Amino acid sequence: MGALAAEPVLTVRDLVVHYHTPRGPIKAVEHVSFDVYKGERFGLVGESGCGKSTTAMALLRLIKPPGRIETGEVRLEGRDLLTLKPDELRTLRWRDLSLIPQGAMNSLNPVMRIREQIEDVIICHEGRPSPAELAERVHKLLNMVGLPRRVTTMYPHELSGGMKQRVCIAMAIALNPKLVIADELTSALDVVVQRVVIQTLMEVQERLGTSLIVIGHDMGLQAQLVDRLAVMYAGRIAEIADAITIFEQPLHPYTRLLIASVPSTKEKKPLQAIPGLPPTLLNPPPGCAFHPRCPAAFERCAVEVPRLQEVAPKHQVACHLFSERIS
Amino acid sequence: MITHNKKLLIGLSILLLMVIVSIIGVLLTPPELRRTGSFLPRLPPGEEGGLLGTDALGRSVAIQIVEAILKSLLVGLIAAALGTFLGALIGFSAGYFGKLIDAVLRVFIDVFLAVPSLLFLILIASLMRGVALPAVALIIGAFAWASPARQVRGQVLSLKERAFVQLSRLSGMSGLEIIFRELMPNMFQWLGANFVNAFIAAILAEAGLSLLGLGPQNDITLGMMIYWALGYGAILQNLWWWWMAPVFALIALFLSLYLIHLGLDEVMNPRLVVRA
Amino acid sequence: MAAYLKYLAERFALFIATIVISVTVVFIVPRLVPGDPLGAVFLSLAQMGGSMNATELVAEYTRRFGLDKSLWEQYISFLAQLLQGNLGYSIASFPSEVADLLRNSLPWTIGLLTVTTLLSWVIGSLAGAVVGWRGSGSRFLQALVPLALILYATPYYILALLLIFLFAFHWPIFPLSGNYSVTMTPALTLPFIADVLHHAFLPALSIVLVSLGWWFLSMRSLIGALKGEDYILLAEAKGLPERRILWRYAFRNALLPQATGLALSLGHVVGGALITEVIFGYPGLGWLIYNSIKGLDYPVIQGSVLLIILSVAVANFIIDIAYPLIDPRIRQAAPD
Amino acid sequence: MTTSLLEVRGATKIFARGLVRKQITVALREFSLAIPHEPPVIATIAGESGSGKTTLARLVLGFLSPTSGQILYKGKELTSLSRSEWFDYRREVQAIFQDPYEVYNPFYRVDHVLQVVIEKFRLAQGRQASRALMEESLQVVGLRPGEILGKYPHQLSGGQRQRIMLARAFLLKPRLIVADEPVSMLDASLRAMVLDIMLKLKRDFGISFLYITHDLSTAYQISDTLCILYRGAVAEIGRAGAIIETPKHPYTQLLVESIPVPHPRLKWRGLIELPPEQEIGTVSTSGCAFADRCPHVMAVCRASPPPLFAVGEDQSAACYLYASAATAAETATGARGGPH
Repeated sequence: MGALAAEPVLTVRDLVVHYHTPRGPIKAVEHVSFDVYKGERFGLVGESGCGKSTTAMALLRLIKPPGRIETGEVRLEGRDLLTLKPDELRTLRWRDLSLIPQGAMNSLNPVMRIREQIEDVIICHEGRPSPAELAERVHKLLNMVGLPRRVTTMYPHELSGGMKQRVCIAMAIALNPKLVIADELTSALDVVVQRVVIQTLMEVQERLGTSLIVIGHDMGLQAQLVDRLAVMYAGRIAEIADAITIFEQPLHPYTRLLIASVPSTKEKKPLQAIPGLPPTLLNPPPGCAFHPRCPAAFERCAVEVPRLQEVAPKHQVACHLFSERIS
Repeated sequence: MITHNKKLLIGLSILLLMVIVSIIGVLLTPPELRRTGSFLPRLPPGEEGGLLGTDALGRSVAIQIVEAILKSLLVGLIAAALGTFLGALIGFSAGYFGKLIDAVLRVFIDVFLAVPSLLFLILIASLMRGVALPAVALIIGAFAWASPARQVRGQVLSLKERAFVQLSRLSGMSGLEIIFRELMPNMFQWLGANFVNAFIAAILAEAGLSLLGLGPQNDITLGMMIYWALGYGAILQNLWWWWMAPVFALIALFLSLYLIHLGLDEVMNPRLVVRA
Repeated sequence: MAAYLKYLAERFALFIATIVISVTVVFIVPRLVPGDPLGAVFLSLAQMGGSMNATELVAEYTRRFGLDKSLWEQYISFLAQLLQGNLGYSIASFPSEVADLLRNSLPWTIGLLTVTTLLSWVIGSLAGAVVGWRGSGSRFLQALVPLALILYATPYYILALLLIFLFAFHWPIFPLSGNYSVTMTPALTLPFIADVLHHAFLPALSIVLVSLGWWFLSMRSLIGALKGEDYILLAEAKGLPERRILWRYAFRNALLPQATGLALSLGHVVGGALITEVIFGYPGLGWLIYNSIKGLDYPVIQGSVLLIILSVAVANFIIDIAYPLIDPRIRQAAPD
Repeated sequence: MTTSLLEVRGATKIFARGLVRKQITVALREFSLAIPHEPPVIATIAGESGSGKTTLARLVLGFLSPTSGQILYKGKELTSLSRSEWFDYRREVQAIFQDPYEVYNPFYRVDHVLQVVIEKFRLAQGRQASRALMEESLQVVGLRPGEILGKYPHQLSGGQRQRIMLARAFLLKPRLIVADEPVSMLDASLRAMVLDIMLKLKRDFGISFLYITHDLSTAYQISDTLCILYRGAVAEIGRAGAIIETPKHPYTQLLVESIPVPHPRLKWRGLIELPPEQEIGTVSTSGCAFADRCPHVMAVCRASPPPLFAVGEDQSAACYLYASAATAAETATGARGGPH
């Protein structure tokens, strides 16, 4: 089981990110709060456009205009990232908080050798070590993710998708950060390669004891990979609990339907879709954004936004079905 | 859409203003005033010289310039229309039919792209002494197809691979029907932008030829105005109004066309538009 | 490697095709023009009474280029002469050979254009990169954009006219025309070099300013587009200093297309600014063509055009073969 | 013996690129499959990228023709169909594609794709009749016509767009729909809806499907027969349930094991390794395409490509491991797919 230490590495409180378009603000992330503990693998799952990737980028303060972090607090071991000065932020990035980007295909500089791109982070954060030492470190990192030495002198286009993804993993752990964010790690990979990449990541993470945030849309992958899981819907967190609880006793109707909609290879059962359409974040429905599609919705759901509340130990849900039970 | 883009709006306004003023100017000019010696020569702008002064041959610069603007635009229009049409035809054939036709046409496109067309123009124009304005326009147009052809070819190649073309085949559409009903509508606005490009290039080519002495000898275009002015030593004689009028008219013309070009680019390029 | 060889073969074929097609066009054009253009040229020459040896010239031409033979034979002999570097005789200044006239003008054109192209490329690219990177952040940098746009939209010979008027006529700081003062004797002496530079300054400036606008705008939009690339975002996430991201990540990627542009325009130096030379009376190829047009010297025009086409074709070919070697992305898989 | 509705018989597709030196890719090797007239089936072709599954779809749709082998429609070869027979083929064999946005011409409203079909196949006379037909078919796929007609493709969601594609195919009441990765670009919550419609069209309207996918779990849920492709060659073929529940070919086993099970208590067991060449270049082999990665590789595997061996009722695997257990089943009934 996951969280060994009760000490959070990262606390996110009330994070709000909007994209300001000519047609009005797109409310990509609305009052998102969660913690990530030391050594833990934390999943952030949801369907396209639910705000999970925006959340990841906001943690790194990499939201570009017209997007803007409106309010919130992102504390990495106590330091609020959102109020850091640019220089402090720059030194903290990657040393404490690194990223395995979405679409590793385009995340490596096409005109730099793999070696140079990994060296860059070491040189910029720790100063230039001797060439031999540098080469040794790069080699060690690649070795850790199961890549042969000759990859160092290659260019990104010479590598397959799975290899590029592993280069990104090697780069992310180069400075032994406290937290690594993996954004849609394997969305373009074949299923076998996907498994290999994920195994590599888990192995490295366990070895280094880094905390890990895994952003994704695939419930199957999340089940394989994470200790604890937050389900996002329309820019808000619907439910947070440890993975086994989420899969065995989901509370939020959306979580339940989402799990049910994943086809299984273990038993044949009628397919279940979630009726209706995902909401637009430009103009989300009032109240709980899920209420138009929710089989259990009642009047209150259409008026009042449910707050994320702890309904059982370490199990938080944002649903009026359960907020009533408490109050 | 058009009115939302500042560049497009400003560009179109300048161009329209120039065209309207020129048309009114030409319509208001009595024919006898166009002749050489209608005015005293070398008068600076002012009361006697009229709005823009007179040249060394006793013609009004203002009367010449309105006519020259229209003639230059006319050359550009004919040449750009011809060039874009030929280019679209060649590019479309290359892209749509592919295989051998494409291979052959591609060589021609590449060759004519590589060689500055001004050279061929010089060659032809210098053999046909004293070409008339429509001839200049046609010659320019005949050598202005390579760039639109390459772009149309690329566009067709990428459109052809789009799934909606496959779907049309499944829906029982024939090749020609796919060209006209599925591909063409997507090319129109895009050809429009290309036309503006060719327009700019054609006016530029005409002015260049004129300055080399190969312009339409019996017509007055902006390029020919500068040619005559330089030939009569307008700079050395300090007849600045004579050569500056066409120079600034050209600058204004090019600027407006570039703005239109850039504006169209922005309007059509979805990457520049914020996605919602 | 096999892919590269195949690519080379394709490019070489295209290179040959370019030359063959252009030479053919150059050959055909005078013969397509209604009437007898060469005869007309000789005729007008006789009318001008300029040439002393009109009959001798006609005889020489007819012999060398087989003007009395069939079109096909004419074409063959035309090619044969061309292969020997023989471009015929100048009509206006017979018996000077066209090749010699070209040889005298070429250095001036190449010198002027090479220097100005390189200079404007370096300045334009650097400025464009900086403005493209932090464009919206600074009002001063933003103001450079419309300026560059105006420069770019101005035809280079128009700018030349304005410069002549301002700095050679109104404030006569620079000479009005020519490549060096008539009083000078060409030699590698300091005063002579200074004089040459003095004469070249205005033509050079007019070319630099106009092409500066283009390089600036092109680099700015390249950098602007690259800013959205995933690897730039990742570089930022890596906590690299901004300057490093700009120059090592963005600029290096933008450099390739920009350098291709440079190579292309270096290929065009020979025919790049014909009209500027006319306006400044600068004795390069442009001036030669201009005078040949005035003097009805068709062989010289034809020779100049061929020379320019050839140099452009060679330059394009060199770029084509070098490009895959420079860009690691297509070093292995040659482009289509 | 009656002919099948559609039969692929020993189809091979080779792509050759390059003028100076030919680079040859065998996209599909000796592939056979039959879709019966009755009853309707969902026949699934599953494989990773580069397995040749999309090539197969394009062959069946007539966008490509096979290098060798035949594709037969009601016993006649596609290449020899007359104009009117080809017209019938188009009416009876339709398709839906992976990207539910790209299939729409951005210039037109979504009505266009329905309109063209009605017009070309003369399904209705007059505006009202064709409108009624459009509405009917949209309702079959669970869409409200009022919310759909008159919209531009970008105004609709991916799920809606894909369902319009199904409605379009349904207009023709085809016998077979080739569905090339129809749900891979849809969110999980909408995926089931599209698959459900496929099941409904099969059940209620007797439409068969050739379902092309990389996703074994959806294949398991909806298909009758399943064919696993690896680098252009069949690895295993037979009843879908049997193959997923008891995979026999080492590649199928690896594939099935690698599917992430959506339950944290059912984690992947054991580590798998990919040979490095696997990720860098392509390995060519004259034998079994999987030989380089196979944990059970034998000398015979590298010598010649394995034929299909029957490994169970309605299940065959192209693997020499099963050579002793059964005689080569090159004409095995199970090998051709369809139940009888």
